[in-house]
Amino acid sequence: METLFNEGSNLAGAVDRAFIFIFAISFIFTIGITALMIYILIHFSRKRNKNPQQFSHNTKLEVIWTVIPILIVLVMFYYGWAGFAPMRKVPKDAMPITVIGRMWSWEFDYGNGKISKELVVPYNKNVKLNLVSVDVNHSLFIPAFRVKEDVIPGYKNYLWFRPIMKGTFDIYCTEYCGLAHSAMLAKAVVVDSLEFNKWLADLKVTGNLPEHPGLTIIKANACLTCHSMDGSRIIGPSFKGLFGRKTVVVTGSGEMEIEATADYIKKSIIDPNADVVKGFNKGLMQSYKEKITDADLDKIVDYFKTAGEIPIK
Amino acid sequence: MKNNENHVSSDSLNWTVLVILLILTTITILAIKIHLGAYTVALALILASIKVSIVLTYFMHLKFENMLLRLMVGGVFLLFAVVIAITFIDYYFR
Amino acid sequence: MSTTEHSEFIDSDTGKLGMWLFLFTELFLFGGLFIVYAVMRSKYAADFHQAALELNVFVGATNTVVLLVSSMTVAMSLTAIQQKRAGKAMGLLFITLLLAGVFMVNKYFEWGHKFGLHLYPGSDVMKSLPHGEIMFFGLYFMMTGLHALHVIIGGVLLTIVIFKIKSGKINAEHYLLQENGALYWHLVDLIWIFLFPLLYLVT
Amino acid sequence: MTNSSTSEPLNYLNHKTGLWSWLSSTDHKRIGLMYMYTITIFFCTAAILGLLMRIEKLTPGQTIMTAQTYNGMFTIHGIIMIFIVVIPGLAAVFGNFFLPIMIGAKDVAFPKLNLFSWYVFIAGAMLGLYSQFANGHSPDTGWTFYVPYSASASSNVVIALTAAFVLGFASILTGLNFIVTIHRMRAPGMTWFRMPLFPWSLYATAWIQLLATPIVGITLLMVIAERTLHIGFFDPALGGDPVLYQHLFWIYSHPAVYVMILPAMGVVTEIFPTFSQKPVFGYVPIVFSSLAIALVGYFVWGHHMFTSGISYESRWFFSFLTFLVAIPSAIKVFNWLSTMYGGSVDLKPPLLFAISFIFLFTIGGFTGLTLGSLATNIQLHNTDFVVAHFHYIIFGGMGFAFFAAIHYWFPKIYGRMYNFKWANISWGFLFVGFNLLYFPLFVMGIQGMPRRYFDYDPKFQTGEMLSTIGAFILIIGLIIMISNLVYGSRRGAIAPANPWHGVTLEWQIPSPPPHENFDEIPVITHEPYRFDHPYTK
Ligand code: HEA
Ligand code: HEA
Ligand code: HEC
Ligand code: CUA
Ligand SMILES: [Cu+2]
Repeated sequence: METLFNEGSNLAGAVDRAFIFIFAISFIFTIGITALMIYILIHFSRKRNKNPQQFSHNTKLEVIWTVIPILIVLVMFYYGWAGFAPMRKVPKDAMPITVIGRMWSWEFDYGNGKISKELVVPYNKNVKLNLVSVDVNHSLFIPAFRVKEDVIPGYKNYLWFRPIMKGTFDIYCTEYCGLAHSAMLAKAVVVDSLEFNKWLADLKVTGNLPEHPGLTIIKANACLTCHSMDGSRIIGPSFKGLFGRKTVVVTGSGEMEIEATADYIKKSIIDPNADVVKGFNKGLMQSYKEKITDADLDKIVDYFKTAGEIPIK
Repeated sequence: MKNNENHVSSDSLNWTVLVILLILTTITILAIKIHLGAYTVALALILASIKVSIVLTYFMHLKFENMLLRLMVGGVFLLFAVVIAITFIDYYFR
Repeated sequence: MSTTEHSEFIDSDTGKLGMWLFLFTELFLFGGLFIVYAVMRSKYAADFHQAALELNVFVGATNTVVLLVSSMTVAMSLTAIQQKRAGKAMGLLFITLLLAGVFMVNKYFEWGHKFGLHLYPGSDVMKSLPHGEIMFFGLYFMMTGLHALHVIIGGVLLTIVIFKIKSGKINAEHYLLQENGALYWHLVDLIWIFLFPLLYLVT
Repeated sequence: MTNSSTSEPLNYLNHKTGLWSWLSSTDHKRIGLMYMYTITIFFCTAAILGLLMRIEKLTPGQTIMTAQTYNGMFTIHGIIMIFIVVIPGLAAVFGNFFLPIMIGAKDVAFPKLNLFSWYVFIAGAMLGLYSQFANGHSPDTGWTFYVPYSASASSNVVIALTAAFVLGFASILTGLNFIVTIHRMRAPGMTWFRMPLFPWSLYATAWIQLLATPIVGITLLMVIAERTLHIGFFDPALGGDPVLYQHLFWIYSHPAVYVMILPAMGVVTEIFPTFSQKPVFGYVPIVFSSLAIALVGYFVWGHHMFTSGISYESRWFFSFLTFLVAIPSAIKVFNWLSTMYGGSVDLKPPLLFAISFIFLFTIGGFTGLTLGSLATNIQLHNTDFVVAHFHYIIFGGMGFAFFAAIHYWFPKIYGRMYNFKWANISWGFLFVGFNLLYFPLFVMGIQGMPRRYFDYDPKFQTGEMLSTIGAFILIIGLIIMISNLVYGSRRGAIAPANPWHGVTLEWQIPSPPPHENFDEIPVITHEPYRFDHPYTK
């Protein structure tokens, strides 16, 4: 349940004070200026005022309207800074959670191989999020908490907060990251400490499960953002029943039907735009030539071969 | 419009400038050999700046140009220095 | 071009101001690379140190001297034209072009050597280096490459100047183009004065 | 006056005719018009893309296009609007046309270079268009080209980058030309402080163009090198630094926003005195505030990067300076109001657009302050609030100033007059449509709606819908306005040389201006905007 202007974290109050101050000043000035303009248009209109005055200076006035705005912006700066400073001072006892951003999904790593798709956090406890990206820039944004920080490959960015409201809140990705940027969503769930501990204990350890090495590679390369395992169509064709499947592809010379052999699958990964599956767009899938070694390619093919229909969670 | 009498630099002036530049170059190379640690870069840059200002004043005739142009050149270098400095407010404190 | 009768003749101060402004943009063009250099160097001081050892100080120093001398010959050639000695002016510019040639040949062998060692952007050898060294060589190629491009443009400009002196279009009264060509050439020198210590001497 | 054998006196429009006489003309007035026509075409193209985006956003999920198309669309919309429409915009059109006239010169300092810049501009613009349709799909990086995405995205990013590079070059050349022109070509007696304020604003602008554009040039080259040569300055896998790219990009692109707004401020500064018949209030402060904006604007780029993980110290430093650039803008606003105060104010269409400029610019400016404040920026960065901020300030500011400028100088340019009633009507649609289009975006931004989102949460639907309706109202206004102007330029009543009783030099010569502007170079005896003293001898 989410209303529009939740103050969901300890940081929100100060941010909102900055908002209120700046907006109040803005309203006063905008309305004042507009009113003055309308007054001038009416009172000094050519009909009423045939003889324009010819003054062009007024030092006193000019000093006033320089100094007052300076004072005002200084106060604005102060409010902004005061609301922001605590965001960079992480309390020592904050619970660390690693956030992994990739095209186009979030993962929240609680350590010991416990990875969740939702950010579940205990009520009124300090939480620190360490932000890691595996591909391009992303940005983690939880409006209700008034926190946002970019997730940049090669950088160790972080943010922290203490949730002060229970419920479920939106998480957005706010740095453009390609095709499904607007679908890179998740939820932040704030629950009681007790409930949280139970949830964490129940969380399946995905990192340690014996998993087909090919599947690990597929997951690591975020193939599943475009290819589903359950037959549904996302951006690319589903992996379900891929091996040996007959598909129509569009090549340079025209359309033809081929069978998904080991070689075809490898080629599809190394040079995806050579044979494009009919009905899908060329150029979306990028070549993985540099990213996946030959040995790994074999593992992927092997996975498709042996485990055509192994469901993943 | 200002009447432009262009300055003519003599060959001997040009030679003198070249010799000074070559000496400075030698100093730079030698200075690197004595290990000054972090200061090496600073020293190299200072020497390079001196050389550059000599090229600017004599070879490029700034000395004989009007004040405005000299101010512009100075301003441009200053602006660049400030931009680098501001960038380093980020990198230095990270 | 009948529309420009009134402004066919650009007076010297106007033309020179234009050239200086253009040089400012060139400075900032390289300036962008210098910013990257500064940041990367502060991040990877040790790697830069290591990588710079790969560069041959002797070649770099030679090129520095070559450019400094060429800068002087250009300046002297301007003096010559002002003193109505067109022949001397052309001779000096010719020497300048020769020096530019020497510079480029040096550069060619230097780059060739790097390529021989498979030290070029994107190569496997390059990728196996530590990050800082990759950056150093990336900057090295980008900066010296862009600089070499400027040497070539400057050379072309000076060649044009030689021809114009020959045909009498540039003379003791009208030598704006030569002045501007010289300014450009000095800029090429000026940039190299910074590049040399930053790339060759940071060891 | 010119010879009397022809029915119409000779002027820059009719002294030579035919397409080639335009394409090869080094006359600053013709070049200005050529910029105007090309820019208008590009503006309409990009505006239609904007409209399509709005239609897409009418409902959540897919409405009329795929995510891929949408992403390409806001990218090219942004690239065209920023690099082709607003950065050259006022300077290249009205700067070219009126700068030489206003300082009493026959042309710019380097007329051939001026024509050359136009061709460079066209080349860049064509490349930009080509990137849309070339093999593969259109670039989808946003106009900011952030790495690493732009370094790997499998689209025609390299072409788009080259286009931006080439356009930057055109912009540099124009700036260079203007600086030299102002330094060297002012009429006798026109000291710096007797120069009108539009040239002053162009002077400040030109310095930014000159000194900031090369940085983005080299940055784009680095990205190109990264893509084609795998150099890796910005690629974290090779030790590069993606945030460094953002620094370099904004070192240019923040000053670039002042390239857009300073000439706009210059335009309205011309309009207020004329329509109040009263000297401009605080000439000297206005001059120095332009210069101050240009200078300080150079040091605030980091406010686009508050969430990118830059150091704490630089965050507050940039925020602080950001607030300081607001002061010169504030001074200008108050000066404009005082210029009108006590005058004899005539609400003709140019003034109508100029006062809407103040209104919209104030809203845009204050929301800029909201973004510049650290705490609130965290909430607002990369949300629709930012989109609304810059549309208010660019379209509402620079765009409305452009409309004001064209209505103000129209009789001078064409020697004819448009219809006032239709101009006012088009203003009505534009103003209402504009606010309806962009105001909801502020609200949604505060609520957390991110920008560059193809899809959105249904809770935002009302706002998105209102906004789309606004776009339709706006388009009606634009069509009326353009039709009125086109009609006026061909059939409108013949306009006198000085319909608004202006005092600056462009009003002292016939409409349309003769080929070489002045029969005799005027001699300036006084500061401008004095309605009780003659400006020239
Ligand atoms: C013409 C273009 C233009 C102009 C002039 C401005 C002007 C300003 N801009 Fe804007 N801005 C953009 C175009 C522009 N901007 C664009 C395109 C973006 C988005 C880029 C992208 O990411 O795609 C952007 C983004 C942007 C951001 C980053 C947002 C984010 O992504 O997180 C910020 C943050 O500080 C900001 C601030 C400001 C400020 C403080 C001003 C100030 O100069 C405004 C000053 C004006 C006033 C203050 C109003 C007038 C004054 C008065 C009426 C007097 C009273 C005043 C006081 C009492 C103070 N802008
Ligand atoms: C000058 C700058 C400028 C202007 C004028 C506009 C004008 C418009 N923009 Fe602009 N916009 C940008 C600059 C500009 N934009 C930039 C820089 C971005 C950021 C891109 C990025 O994220 O990288 C952006 C992003 C942007 C977005 C955000 C995309 C997103 O983040 O998801 C949206 C969405 O609504 C939008 C919409 C519009 C609309 C509806 C108009 C309208 O105002 C247009 C009004 C005009 C019309 C509606 C049509 C006019 C047509 C005619 C007069 C011709 C008539 C022709 C026929 C009848 C055939 N723009
Ligand atoms: C950006 C989205 C995207 C990502 C990420 C992606 N793909 Fe694809 N993939 C596609 C699209 C679209 C197609 C269909 C067009 C084509 O054949 O090029 C496709 C086609 C394929 C095919 C051919 C399928 C068939 O039915 O014939 C294989 C195999 C494949 N991808 C494997 C992978 C692997 C393995 C990865 C990860 C290493 C991956 N893809 C990552 C979008 C993606
Ligand atoms: Cu991830 Cu946008
Ligand atoms: Cu900015």
